Amino acid sequence: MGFNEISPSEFFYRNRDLAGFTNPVRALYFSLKELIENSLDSCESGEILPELFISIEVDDDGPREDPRFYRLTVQDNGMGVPAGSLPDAFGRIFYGNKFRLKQSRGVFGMGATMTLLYAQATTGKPSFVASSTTGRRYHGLLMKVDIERNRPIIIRKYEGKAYGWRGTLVRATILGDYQKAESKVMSYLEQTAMAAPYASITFRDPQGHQMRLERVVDRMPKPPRETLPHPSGVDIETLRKMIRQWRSGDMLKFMTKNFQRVGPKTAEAFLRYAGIDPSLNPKSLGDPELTRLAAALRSYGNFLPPDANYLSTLGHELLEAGVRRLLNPEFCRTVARRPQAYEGHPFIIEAAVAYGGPKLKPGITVFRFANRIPLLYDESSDVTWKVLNSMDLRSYRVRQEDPVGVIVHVISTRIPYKTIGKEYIADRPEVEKEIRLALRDAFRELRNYLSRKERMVGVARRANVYSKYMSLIAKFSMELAERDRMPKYDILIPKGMEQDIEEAQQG
Amino acid sequence: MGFNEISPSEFFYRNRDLAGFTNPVRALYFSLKELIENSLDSCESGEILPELFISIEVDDDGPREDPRFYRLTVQDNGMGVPAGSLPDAFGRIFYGNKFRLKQSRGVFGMGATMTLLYAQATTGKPSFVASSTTGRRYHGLLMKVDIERNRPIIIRKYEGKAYGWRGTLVRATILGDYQKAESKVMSYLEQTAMAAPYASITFRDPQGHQMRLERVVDRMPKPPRETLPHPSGVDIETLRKMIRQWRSGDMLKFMTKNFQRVGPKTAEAFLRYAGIDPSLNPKSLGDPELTRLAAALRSYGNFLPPDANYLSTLGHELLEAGVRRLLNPEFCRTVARRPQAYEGHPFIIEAAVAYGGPKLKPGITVFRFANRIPLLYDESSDVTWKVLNSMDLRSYRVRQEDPVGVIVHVISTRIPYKTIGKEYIADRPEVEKEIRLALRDAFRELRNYLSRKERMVGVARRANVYSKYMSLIAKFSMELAERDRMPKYDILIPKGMEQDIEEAQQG
Amino acid sequence: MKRRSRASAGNRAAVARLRKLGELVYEQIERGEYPIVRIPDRSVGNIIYDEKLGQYILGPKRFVRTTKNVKHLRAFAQLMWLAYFSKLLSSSHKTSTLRDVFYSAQAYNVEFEDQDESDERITELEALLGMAREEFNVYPEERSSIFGRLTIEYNIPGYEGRKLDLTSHPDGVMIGPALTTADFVETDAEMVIAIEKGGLFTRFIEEKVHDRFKAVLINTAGQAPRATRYLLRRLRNELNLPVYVLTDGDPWGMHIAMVIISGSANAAHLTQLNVPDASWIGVWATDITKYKLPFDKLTDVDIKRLRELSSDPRYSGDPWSSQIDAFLKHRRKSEQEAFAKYGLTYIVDKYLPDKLGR
Amino acid sequence: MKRRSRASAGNRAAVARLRKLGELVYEQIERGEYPIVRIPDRSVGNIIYDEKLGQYILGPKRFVRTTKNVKHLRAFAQLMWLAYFSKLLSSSHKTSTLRDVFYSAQAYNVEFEDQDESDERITELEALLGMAREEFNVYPEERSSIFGRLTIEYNIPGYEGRKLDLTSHPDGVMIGPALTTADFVETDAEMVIAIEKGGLFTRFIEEKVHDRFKAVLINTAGQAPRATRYLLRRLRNELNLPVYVLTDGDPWGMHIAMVIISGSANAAHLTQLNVPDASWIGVWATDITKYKLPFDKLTDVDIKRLRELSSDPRYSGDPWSSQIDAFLKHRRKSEQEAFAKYGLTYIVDKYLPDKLGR
Repeated sequence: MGFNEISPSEFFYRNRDLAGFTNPVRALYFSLKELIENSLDSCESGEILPELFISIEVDDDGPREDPRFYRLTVQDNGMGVPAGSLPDAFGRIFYGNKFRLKQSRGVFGMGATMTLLYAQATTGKPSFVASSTTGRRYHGLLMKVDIERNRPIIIRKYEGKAYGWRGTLVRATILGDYQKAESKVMSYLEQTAMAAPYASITFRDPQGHQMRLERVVDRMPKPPRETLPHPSGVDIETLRKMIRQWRSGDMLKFMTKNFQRVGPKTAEAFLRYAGIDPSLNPKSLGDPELTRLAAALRSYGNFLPPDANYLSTLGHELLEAGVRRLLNPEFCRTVARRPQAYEGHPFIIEAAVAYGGPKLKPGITVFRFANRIPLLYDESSDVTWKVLNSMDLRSYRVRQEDPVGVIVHVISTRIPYKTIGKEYIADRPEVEKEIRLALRDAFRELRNYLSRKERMVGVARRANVYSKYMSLIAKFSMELAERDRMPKYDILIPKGMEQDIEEAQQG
Repeated sequence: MGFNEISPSEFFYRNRDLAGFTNPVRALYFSLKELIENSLDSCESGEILPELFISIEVDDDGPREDPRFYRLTVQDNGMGVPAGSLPDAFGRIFYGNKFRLKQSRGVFGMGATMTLLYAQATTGKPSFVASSTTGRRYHGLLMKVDIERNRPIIIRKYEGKAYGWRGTLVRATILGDYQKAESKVMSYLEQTAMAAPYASITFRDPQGHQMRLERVVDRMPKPPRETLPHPSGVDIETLRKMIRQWRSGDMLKFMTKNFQRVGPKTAEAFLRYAGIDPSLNPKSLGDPELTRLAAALRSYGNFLPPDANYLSTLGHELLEAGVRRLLNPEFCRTVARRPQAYEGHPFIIEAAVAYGGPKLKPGITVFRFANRIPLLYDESSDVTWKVLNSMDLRSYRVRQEDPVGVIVHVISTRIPYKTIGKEYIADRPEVEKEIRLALRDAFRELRNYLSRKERMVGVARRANVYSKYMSLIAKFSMELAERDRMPKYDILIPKGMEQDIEEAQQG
Repeated sequence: MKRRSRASAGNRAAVARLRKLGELVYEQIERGEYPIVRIPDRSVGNIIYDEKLGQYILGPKRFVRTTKNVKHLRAFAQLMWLAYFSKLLSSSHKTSTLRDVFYSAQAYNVEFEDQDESDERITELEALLGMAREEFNVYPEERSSIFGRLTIEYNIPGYEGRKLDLTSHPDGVMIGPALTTADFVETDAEMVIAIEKGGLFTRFIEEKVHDRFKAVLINTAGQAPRATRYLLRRLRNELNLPVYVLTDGDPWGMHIAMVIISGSANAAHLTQLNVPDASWIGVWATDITKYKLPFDKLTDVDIKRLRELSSDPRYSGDPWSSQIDAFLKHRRKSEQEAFAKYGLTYIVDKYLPDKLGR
Repeated sequence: MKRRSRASAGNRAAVARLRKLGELVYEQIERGEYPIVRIPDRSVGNIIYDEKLGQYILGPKRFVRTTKNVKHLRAFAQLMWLAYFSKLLSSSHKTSTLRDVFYSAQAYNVEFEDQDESDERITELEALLGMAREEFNVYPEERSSIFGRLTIEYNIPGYEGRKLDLTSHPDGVMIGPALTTADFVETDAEMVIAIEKGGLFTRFIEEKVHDRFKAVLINTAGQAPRATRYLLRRLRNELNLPVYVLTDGDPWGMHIAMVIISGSANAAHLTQLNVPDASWIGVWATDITKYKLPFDKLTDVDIKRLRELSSDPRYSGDPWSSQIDAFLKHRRKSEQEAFAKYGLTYIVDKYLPDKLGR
């Protein structure tokens, strides 16, 4: 029995379940998802309004019915990938530009490569990737992955004029089951368009049917920027690395330069709390001091909240635009919470509650997003459902049969996914609390809306009620009093009605 | 924005949630679990009756209360790790002896390293590992992990006499919460003892209390052996690799040498089905032929079932011994299914149903095992609960308040875990079906037991019933008939009683 | 005209049959045999619809309760005690409610697990003796009443020979053990009208239906108790008065009427609790639309019940099957009180004459 | 002795008060004012326990129903129709059930959403007039009965002057509108015994309790209907007969007895439906242990009810509070029929004399 190292690509090839490639249905969904997410990241990094073309075609080399070979093509108009980086970007696991503290859709640096891996494992076919960074010339590769060594295998290179196209195109042929994956694919595209209302998406299905989701706004949110960690909860190894990379300066300077939202005053107060001399050289810290510093970072409660500028939120306008585009509701309320942090990672919760309209069915429908990615699987294990289950929606006048949409968007430099497939979010207390507060605000506004709606219906009814009953009251009083003629009641009606209308409008 | 590769150690350090190291509670549990699993694997590989020593001690350098620093020590009497392999075995992710097609507890080659990683990240302290393969001399290391480069950092080396000890010892100091993790730790140890009734485990908790789980059998199951894949469902990339590594021989020989349960006859019939000439050189296969071969492997239904000899099962005796040791039930029935395969991986389902006794509470208690590892988290997402929820236990005479234990053990060269933390098993159809059939057999026996139990209780009652009612019948008949004296009924009683007892015993 | 009540004869017959049961068991024990009794089987498979009688009766099957089987012992003892207790009641002219029976058993070291077990055993005794429990003086709590042109003469102890004109009390006269066992002495009534609800019964009295239609009025208070059905049968058979049944317009009303006419499945072992030629005169489904009555929608339970009724042979003739169809077609139900929409007296002034063919 | 019934006087008083209500509303409309009525407030905050009367009564609060508020309009119209309809009934000496009232409204283009709304409006009219609905001829369906040493004389149309001895029918005489409004003509009774269950009522008749104890027996059939409570009050006040109440031994039985004595919270607006000095003689909690009766365990609902009773001022004296304590201590309840454990006549031969102090 020998000991040996295996490559990340071989590890994930052997354990495809871990990345979501469990079966041909999920594999098709996740392949498409990973490629689309790369494309949108690329456009947003360059503040380019995204224009995506997606197609799924049957490959006749495979079986005659599902699961069968499908050729996936995803093309964007993003920043593109430099020629020198193209092989590794698609041919290596743990390769990419996603390993600094920065918000992005892609997180694990392996989605696209897993797609290529799955393709060659299930169909034997190489994949084609092409990119242009200038709009003048493109570079293309027909390639596979060397699974054992986590390296690209370049079968053929291509090069030519781009005719103004800048962006990336990926084409892979996988064993998939489109028939069973269709609903999830369509939901993913529609919800992506909701979270990115500034994107236009064209999709062609295996039958050749084409669907276009036109952008509804022409303004993009600011792209995320690389950020320093927030000091709360940073661990010892990160501190060691910071110290290892520290060139010169005392502890006071170290604190202000390595963490966001730490100025000299905060640094001074914190170091006093931690019992560390501000004038020390960080490199002179021994293990006991380092341990004490890390413990203090965990327990100190007076750091400023994270800086929102490093995170790219949708904001009220774009969130509402997306919700209205997807659901066309009669009511929509958006909420954006202020930044918080967990383990040094800043995060922001955006949420919306929608009511009514032609698309929502009776009951609660949940739409989950993380850094603009729709999350469609394992809904019941997710933090959002946990929060919703703990809320009493009747206290917001929501009845069981009311058509309500709940949209939750988690934005962070690191999303606490429970799986590599990015299927659901762990219920970290800090995130859970913020989601609860966001939803509470949104539902309060829904309650006000429902109350007002009820009142206005009431006004219309009052006019009818008045004339009918006043005449009955007059008639019966005449009978009871044994009089011969009806009393004059007409004069009474309008005043009462007027007063009710006033009341309803003030209510 | 540049492109660069990061190491697997940095990836998993940054994404600790994926490996189960979500918080100090889970981290303590998973650290212990990973180390114990390595130890048991090591003993079983050498067919050595395991003798484990486990301790958790408070490290006073950390906080005064949970979560605080705990020093974990796990020592075994296994095969040990050669001196040359010791640094990489604990200092590299994706390093180990677990990357061939072979059943083992450890699957992802990263558990122990993740523990060391987490230790240095949360306490800053290095870990100590020691091993002896001969019983004469041991080798030890004080070490850390170079996260950026996925390499061990050796701080100090140790060496000395082993005085007969052969095995491995690991000691790591982590930030953990023992108070909240205690129940899971205790359950893990008890259930490990159930799945390995041939192991003795000594555990000392942070208060110094010692618990010993003595082995109850002296016989071990055969260790798992390295195996060839089963042909059903093998993918194209695996085929390519096999062809790449193939030296000489035609397709017929290629099939019989690369797959289990494929002899010349099976090979011939399959190649005919696939439309491939048996005399071809495998290396001469083009892409179309390879694609056709892979498709045929997916669809051909006449392969023999996998060979059970390569998997290490507990068997009825050891499984029952373990269940009785853990639960001491009044009834226990074990079931062992024959081998099946999914995606080329052979698997076997062992199951047990226990009833009554002092340890089981009313209702269904589920015990899940995978290659002898207890699974304690995310129970409701697991395939076993899915199967149980679909069964009508009333048809087996099980009432809601009955104390029933359900034990399911999945054995395979690859367990389809959904998470790297190995918390639950995906509901692959092949596995689900086998679990259902196993549980059905076990519950049938429980039904027979409950019926018999009911009947025997009845016999005791009959004797009492007879004397009481016969005298009443005689008395009232006397009154009704207006007679003076009681009829002679004593003669009637014993015959009826005898007959009932006979009936009950036959039933 | 004057007739002797079958109830009195039934009382003496009950005592005789109970004594005979005791002798049967006593003799078996004396012979050294395990005592057995053969009880008519009341399960569904042995319930037969008798076209001639127009009701459900029991078929020829019997089940054997044997003291050889320990499972039968307790029930056998309970049955014997019940027979003994019933003989006691009948001999002393006392009555007992079903609840009294349940508790009385404790005085004799015989126990019933619950009221249902006690009632089941009473029903078995009825089947065994071929007599209604009221004939051996076990009565449920009553709630029906009667009013009208009839004079009765009591037979119970202390009241022998005393008479009562059933118009003496304008709130209605309770139907209980005394009235059930009374003789009919004098009447100029031409019909009997059985009414489901007490409110309408009171209305009919206030509107003098007993005079206007020469009727004896009976308030069944929902489903007619067995004593009431027994009384209805006596009025029909002993006085030759036609019986009309007036119920709410819904499946439950149909059932109430049918039980009066054909008896209930639960009492298939008894053949003296029905009036085969009684008429159900309303409220019919067709009346709801004809008279434009306020209505409620039929519930799923109602519809299910109607489908059950449509497969019951008792409901195969007219007006039953056509009314079932009308209920299912219009999906409406209506109460007797709904006629108050047209005034409190409409049901007496217009509806009743229409329904009685005048 | 002979006395004139308050019921007849009440009938004429009802017509007068209803006319007055009509005049109030008519005049307001004529003056160009939005009509209002002030109805006694029946909410919990306005219910007061009157020590002297020994019952709950309404306090001085009123609520104003005004036609100025559109939310009150429908209820105002319903109330006026009810007043009109009640005047019609009272004038013509006809009665109507609560259900009849609900349906009758449709003939006048007035609609009640359901029976509850109709009943609520009737209760409001009671509060407004200070009269029970039975006094303006709206009756629920009755189910109580009476038997004993008392001769009555009817007042209803067609029966004026006719008499009935209440021992004439040994199954019991229905308590309905005719009996409620009848005069008491002759009695040698020395007490009234109100019994919760019809089975025991029948037992008492069979055992001649009316003779042995010179008693008038009343079957309340569960909680006594208001007409029955009214009758009990008349028996006490007009004939000066002590009233004893015999119920099951459980919280519900205590409640039945207490309502007869102090009235119900639902009818706090009425002060003529109770007998303040009636005695609850059993079955007490202490009797269950004293007589070793078969019992059931108290349920959680029972225990909750007992805790509610213990904070009700009506239950603060003896035997109430000590029996509540005994129920809570022993956690047992028992029925009247449980005495059958000692034989069918034990309750009359032993228990009743004990409880009546003989």
